[in-house]
Amino acid sequence: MTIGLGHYLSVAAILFTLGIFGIFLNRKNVIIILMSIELILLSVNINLVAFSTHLGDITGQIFALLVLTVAAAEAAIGLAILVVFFRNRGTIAVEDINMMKG
Amino acid sequence: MAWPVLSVVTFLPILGALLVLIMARGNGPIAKGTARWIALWTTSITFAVSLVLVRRFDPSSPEFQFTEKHDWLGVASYHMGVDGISLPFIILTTALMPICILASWTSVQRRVKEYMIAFLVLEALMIGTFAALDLVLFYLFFEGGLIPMFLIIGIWGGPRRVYASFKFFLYTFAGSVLMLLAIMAMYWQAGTTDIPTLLRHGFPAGMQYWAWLAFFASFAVKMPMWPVHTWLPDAHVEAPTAGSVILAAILLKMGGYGFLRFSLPMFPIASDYFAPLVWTMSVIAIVYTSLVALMQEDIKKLIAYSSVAHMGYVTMGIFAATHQGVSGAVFQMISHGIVSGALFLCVGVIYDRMHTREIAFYGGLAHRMPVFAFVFMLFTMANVGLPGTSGFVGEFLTLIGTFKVNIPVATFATIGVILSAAYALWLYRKIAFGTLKPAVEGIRDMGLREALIFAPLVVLTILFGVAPKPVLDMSSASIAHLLDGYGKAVKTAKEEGSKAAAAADARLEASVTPVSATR
Amino acid sequence: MDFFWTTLWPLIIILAQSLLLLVLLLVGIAYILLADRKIWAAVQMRRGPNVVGPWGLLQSFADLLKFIVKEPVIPAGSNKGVFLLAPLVTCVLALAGWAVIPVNLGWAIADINVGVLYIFAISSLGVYGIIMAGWASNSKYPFLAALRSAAQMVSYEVSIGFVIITVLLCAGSLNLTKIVEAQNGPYGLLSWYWLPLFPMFVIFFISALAETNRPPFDLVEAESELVAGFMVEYGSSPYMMFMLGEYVAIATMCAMGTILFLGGWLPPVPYAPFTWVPGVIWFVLKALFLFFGFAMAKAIVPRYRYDQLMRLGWKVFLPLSLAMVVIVAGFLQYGHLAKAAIK
Amino acid sequence: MSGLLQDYLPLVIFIGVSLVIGLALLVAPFIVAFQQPDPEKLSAYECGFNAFDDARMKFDVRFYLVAILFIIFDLEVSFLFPWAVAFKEVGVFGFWSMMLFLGVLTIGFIYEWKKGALEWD
Amino acid sequence: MNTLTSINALQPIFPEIVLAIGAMALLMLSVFVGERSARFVNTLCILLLIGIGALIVWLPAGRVTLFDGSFVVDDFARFLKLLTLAGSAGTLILSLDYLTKENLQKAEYGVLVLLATLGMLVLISANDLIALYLGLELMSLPLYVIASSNRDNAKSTEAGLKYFVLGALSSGMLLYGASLIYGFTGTVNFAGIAKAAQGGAGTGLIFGIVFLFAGFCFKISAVPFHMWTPDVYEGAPTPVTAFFAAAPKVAGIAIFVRATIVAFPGVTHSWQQIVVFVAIASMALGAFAAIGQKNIKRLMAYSSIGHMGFALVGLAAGTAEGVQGVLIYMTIYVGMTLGTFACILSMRRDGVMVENISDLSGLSRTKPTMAFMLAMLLFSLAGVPPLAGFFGKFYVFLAAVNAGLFTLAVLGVLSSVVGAFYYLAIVKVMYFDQPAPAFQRIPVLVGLMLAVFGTLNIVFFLYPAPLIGAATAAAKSLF
Repeated sequence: MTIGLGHYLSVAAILFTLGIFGIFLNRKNVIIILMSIELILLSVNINLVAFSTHLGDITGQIFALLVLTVAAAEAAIGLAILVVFFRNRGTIAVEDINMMKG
Repeated sequence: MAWPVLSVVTFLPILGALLVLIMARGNGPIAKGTARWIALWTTSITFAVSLVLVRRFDPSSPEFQFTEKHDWLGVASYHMGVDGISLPFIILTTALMPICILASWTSVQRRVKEYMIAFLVLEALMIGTFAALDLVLFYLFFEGGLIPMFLIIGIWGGPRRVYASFKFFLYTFAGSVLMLLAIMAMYWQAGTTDIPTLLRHGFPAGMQYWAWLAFFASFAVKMPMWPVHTWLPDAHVEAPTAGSVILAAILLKMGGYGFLRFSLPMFPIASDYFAPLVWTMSVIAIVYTSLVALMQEDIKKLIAYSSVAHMGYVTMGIFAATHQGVSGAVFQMISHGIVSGALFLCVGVIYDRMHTREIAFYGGLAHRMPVFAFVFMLFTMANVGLPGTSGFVGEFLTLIGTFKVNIPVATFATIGVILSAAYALWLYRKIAFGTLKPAVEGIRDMGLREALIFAPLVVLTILFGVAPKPVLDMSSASIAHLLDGYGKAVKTAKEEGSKAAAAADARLEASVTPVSATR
Repeated sequence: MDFFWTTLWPLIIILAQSLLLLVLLLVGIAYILLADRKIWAAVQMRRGPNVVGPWGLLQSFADLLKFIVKEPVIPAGSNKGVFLLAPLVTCVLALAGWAVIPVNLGWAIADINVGVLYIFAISSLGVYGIIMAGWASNSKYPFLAALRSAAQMVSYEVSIGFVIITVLLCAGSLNLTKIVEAQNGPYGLLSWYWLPLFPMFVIFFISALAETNRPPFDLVEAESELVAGFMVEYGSSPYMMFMLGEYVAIATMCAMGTILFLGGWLPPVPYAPFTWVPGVIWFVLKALFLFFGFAMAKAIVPRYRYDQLMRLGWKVFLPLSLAMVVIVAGFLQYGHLAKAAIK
Repeated sequence: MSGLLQDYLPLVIFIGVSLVIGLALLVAPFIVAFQQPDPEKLSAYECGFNAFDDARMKFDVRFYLVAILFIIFDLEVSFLFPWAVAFKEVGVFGFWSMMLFLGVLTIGFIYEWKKGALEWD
Repeated sequence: MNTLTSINALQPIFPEIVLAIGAMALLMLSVFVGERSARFVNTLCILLLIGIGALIVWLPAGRVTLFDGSFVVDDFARFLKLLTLAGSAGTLILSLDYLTKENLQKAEYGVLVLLATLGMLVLISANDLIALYLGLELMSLPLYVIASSNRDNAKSTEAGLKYFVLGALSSGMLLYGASLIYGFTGTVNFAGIAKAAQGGAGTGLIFGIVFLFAGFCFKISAVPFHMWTPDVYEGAPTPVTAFFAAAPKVAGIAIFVRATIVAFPGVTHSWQQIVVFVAIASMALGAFAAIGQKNIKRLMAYSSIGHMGFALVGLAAGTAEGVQGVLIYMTIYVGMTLGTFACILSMRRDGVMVENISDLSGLSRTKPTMAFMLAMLLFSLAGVPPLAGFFGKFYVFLAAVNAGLFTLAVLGVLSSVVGAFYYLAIVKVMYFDQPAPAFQRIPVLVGLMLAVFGTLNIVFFLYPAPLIGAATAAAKSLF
């Protein structure tokens, strides 16, 4: 069995789905949400790199590098906001994000 | 024509509104007085200018006159003009406005400045509606009128004013947005929203059906026709007197005007096709709302229902599509404008004194208020359609016009005349005759200002009743032109239909899915 | 049979190589541990370990035995899996770095072309072991110490990153072998990168001290103050594995320093008889020289305060190394202009 | 064996071997050592006191700050890697692009410095 | 790669460059001068934005692409950039007094707005997926921060957190879509994608489009990715809410339009269904969910959801008229929003901001001018002629009708009727109800903004030609 594009895409799709579910089914901790987001971005990177190799086109890898960076910046900002939130509320449990209904 | 007289008439009230805004500062009695006087002068001058229109109007020509055209939206242009159908309405508007202002002279004491501004803006929008020769422009004026009227009912209205104003606004708005879509579809079909061009365009039959329905949705609500009339009694009851007058006398006429201006000439095939529907609804309106009117305990509500009934004659006449029917409808609208307006003013007179509109509260007013009793009687008679009053001419003509095309409908409508006599006379008897109720012992008769308000209305009612010819002549040529085109279009369609009956079926099918048909 | 020769045999070779390297490395570690203690003792005019074996040469092995037969304690409140995983992670990751280090031309288990990146990544991962240990212990002091340790490590990692960048700018490759070969010049040790990049060499050395929690930056486990830092709760061989990981990391850093700045296995003078000596000897000597520096620093430099440490990392090394990156790159880009101008 | 495998298989094997060694070391005392746990022995180290509260407590927000700063700078380094390797190929354009990038980063760095994010009083 | 031999080749992106440098310079200025410079810096930010606008106008017209076609400057971009800048500058002007009074005046606020605006400009000009993502994130990251800029307020930080989590999720989805599109077309360039997708779309590409759209929908808060909007609007400081409601929506719509029109003309049929669904759902939800809201910021959130639905009606048409309609709609929407938020920012009583609709009670008595302007703005939001909002709706529905999207058009206008209900409810509170205690004096700048946008809203119908002309030209440049 050779491992082809389809396999990579499947892995990426599974990771992506896991990330999405992680965000919506997780009722415990916001950190887990942040991790799920990272998971989604990683799945994208797998996609991009797999496509890039498959197509023989470097653009995908450049894109992936960019995604990495932005993901880090995003994580940094997410953490910062989380810290500020924690300072105000003393909790980072998901069910405590409830000051405004909706 | 040296100056754009139509635009002047339209926008003069806006100028007045701005003047009120600037001049009347504060809430003191001086500010109130200023606002009232500016409003009165503005409306009077507007009326005077509008008379220029009458003087210069050439009634023998069916063409649009006093036209002005400027670039505006790209899609639409600023195109104004009047013909024999719209001119009477404009005059009616300008004529009634000073009366309305006078009628609110003392009864409105709260927020006079805003009140006057709202009325002046409303006047401009109403005139614009009748004068617009571009669909988008028409829509603009047509819908814009909602805002001031909403505020008039909501701010200066009765206890249930919020409900009434919302109902008024949303009903009308809902109806007309559909019309907007039809306007857009027409634009894409014809490439313009210019009314004179569209009148000659000849839309494909498939499109006509649903465009007609869309327009109908708007105008039927505005008219109002049964079964979408329910906003009207509420709005009337809650609106201040002048608001009721404007509502009954002018806003309702926009619906009829719309039928005449758009539905009939632009969608003749659909109009012909749907005429039975309209007749049915008209007859139901006439009979049913007359019966409902009989049950009312509130004077204004009774008059409101009677308005619905009278509008039934108008729609019936219009869709009879005979010369008598249509001229009757126009005349009926003008007459109803005067008469129902006057009736609401009458209600206002006693309401100002006793602050109630309950029929049972009054009785034997003739003893204390002879002048009022006379005026009220006159207008009640006119409302019933007594020969010699303006009401008679309109009803009679529409009935004649309808008899020509559909006897059962006309017959049923005639029953309505009897019913209307029943409730109107019943109302009059309850209020003016009988023993003087103790509660109304101290009621005063009409003062000079009130008399001044009524005088022109009385004169006009009788004048039009005796000599309706000026009004009829004014619109005759235009109506003839309209019906000419209408007849031709229907005839062509019928011929085509008889040629290939199957094809006609297919077209009906197409009316369900008009997409392909319009392309 | 064909399968054996084409597929299995290379695997066996690699396995043997790996085992060899690891065993040598561990034995080496045992002795540099001893050397560390000896040097420290010598500076303090002591003798150091001298009981087990001649001159104490078997001391480290005795220690190993001692740790293994000690009772392993897992605190009641701890997170057991993570608690045990932490030393394993630390140790294995430290060892894993050696897979790409070329001790001589072609003498690397895996001569991959992103060697620098690999080392950089592996050493970054070392933080995980510490955080896991501190967190899993469920005890205050280890937790705080782990945070401080992690903060310290990542702070200096940034400057190490910049230092490596400057070397890469000069060498133009991520392959460690190629980096060494790029230093192969006619002037021997003068063409190694320590000379042109001397400030970076210094920064690298000091950062390496901080990165490996060595004195004078050992305040995480400052014995007199914090007991044993994040490993307070550890005993027996898990504790030993932290120690082992630490020393392996030190060895890795020494090897990296050797490769990046001291020309790897190249002889200091590119002429006979120096060229007769096998490269691996040069490599080990250079690495030991660097380790001597480590040991001396431990012996003679007083411990830093935490705020001083962070200040040094963020406010001195980071701007300095950043500026150096710009300067080096600028020189490489426009250096010929300067040369032309001088001529 | 393909090129990629040739390069990275040794790596995997090496890590595997070190993992085995590590595991052996880790497991050894559990097999050979004498074990007799008691509650005092198993309690957390707290200078002889009983534990006051949960050990995973709030801690200084500056650790977060360091983490965030690290992420940013480490990523910058990861951008510098390919640039440095391909330095000779990317030419003047590449040089100035990266200088621009570093300039933006420096601005951020100055901001942090001035805002006191780097202070550990 | 080395096509950029001289600095002049970068001329088309001078606005972005100047904005970036300016933002950084202002940041440096603020840290070196200290906290007291905050208001001054924020004022400079406004001037910078205005300057950038002037620069955009001043630069030569025409279509230019840069960086191997990943960045494009055309009439469409220019139009929307100016609009975005207006939105950003407008909200900054609105913010100044609020920030001082609430003790939130920080230079970072202005700089973050500038950076977000920079992201929007990039986003508007993006012509490939990478530039798209770059711009989107550059826009979003500062937005997350300013949503929680009131650090000591639990609501504000919660808003920031919510916005961040869902925003990051949505960019993840967008990115996933982008990766699929890249994979199945082999290029990230919009024109290239269009070429590759000429013959219709396979499943992979369709999936890509769906995910891409999900990201877009989030950014413009269209159903079904609207959940964050009410909470974030309510929680964020009011000027920030105003900013959210104005500028990012423009940029989001811009890229939505550009991406769909430029990259997927060959598969119109596929995306049209999605856009139609999103538009209908947004309009309906915006109309129905807003009924019963007590907080005016929440109400504005639902209102904005609805408005995005209306704007998408134009996109659904997929024609030049449709795009023109979208542009006109967005312009008018920004004007109305700024005006409305100027009113909301004037709702200060006894030194405290109030934001309940009932607090507006009887406003027509206590502050008649403000009440009048707000009423007109609300009528305009409802789409009642002759106010500006009507024209926005007019043009999008015009396009939809021409494209044969009758169901969409009918549902759209009907939901605008439902929507009118809650706008009327506010007018009712202001005009029909008994007066509540008066608000404090309106700050000068806020009053000025209210006057400007309120008046523009009312008199727009007098001379709409310039806007319509510009929108027509801008829309043409996409086709």
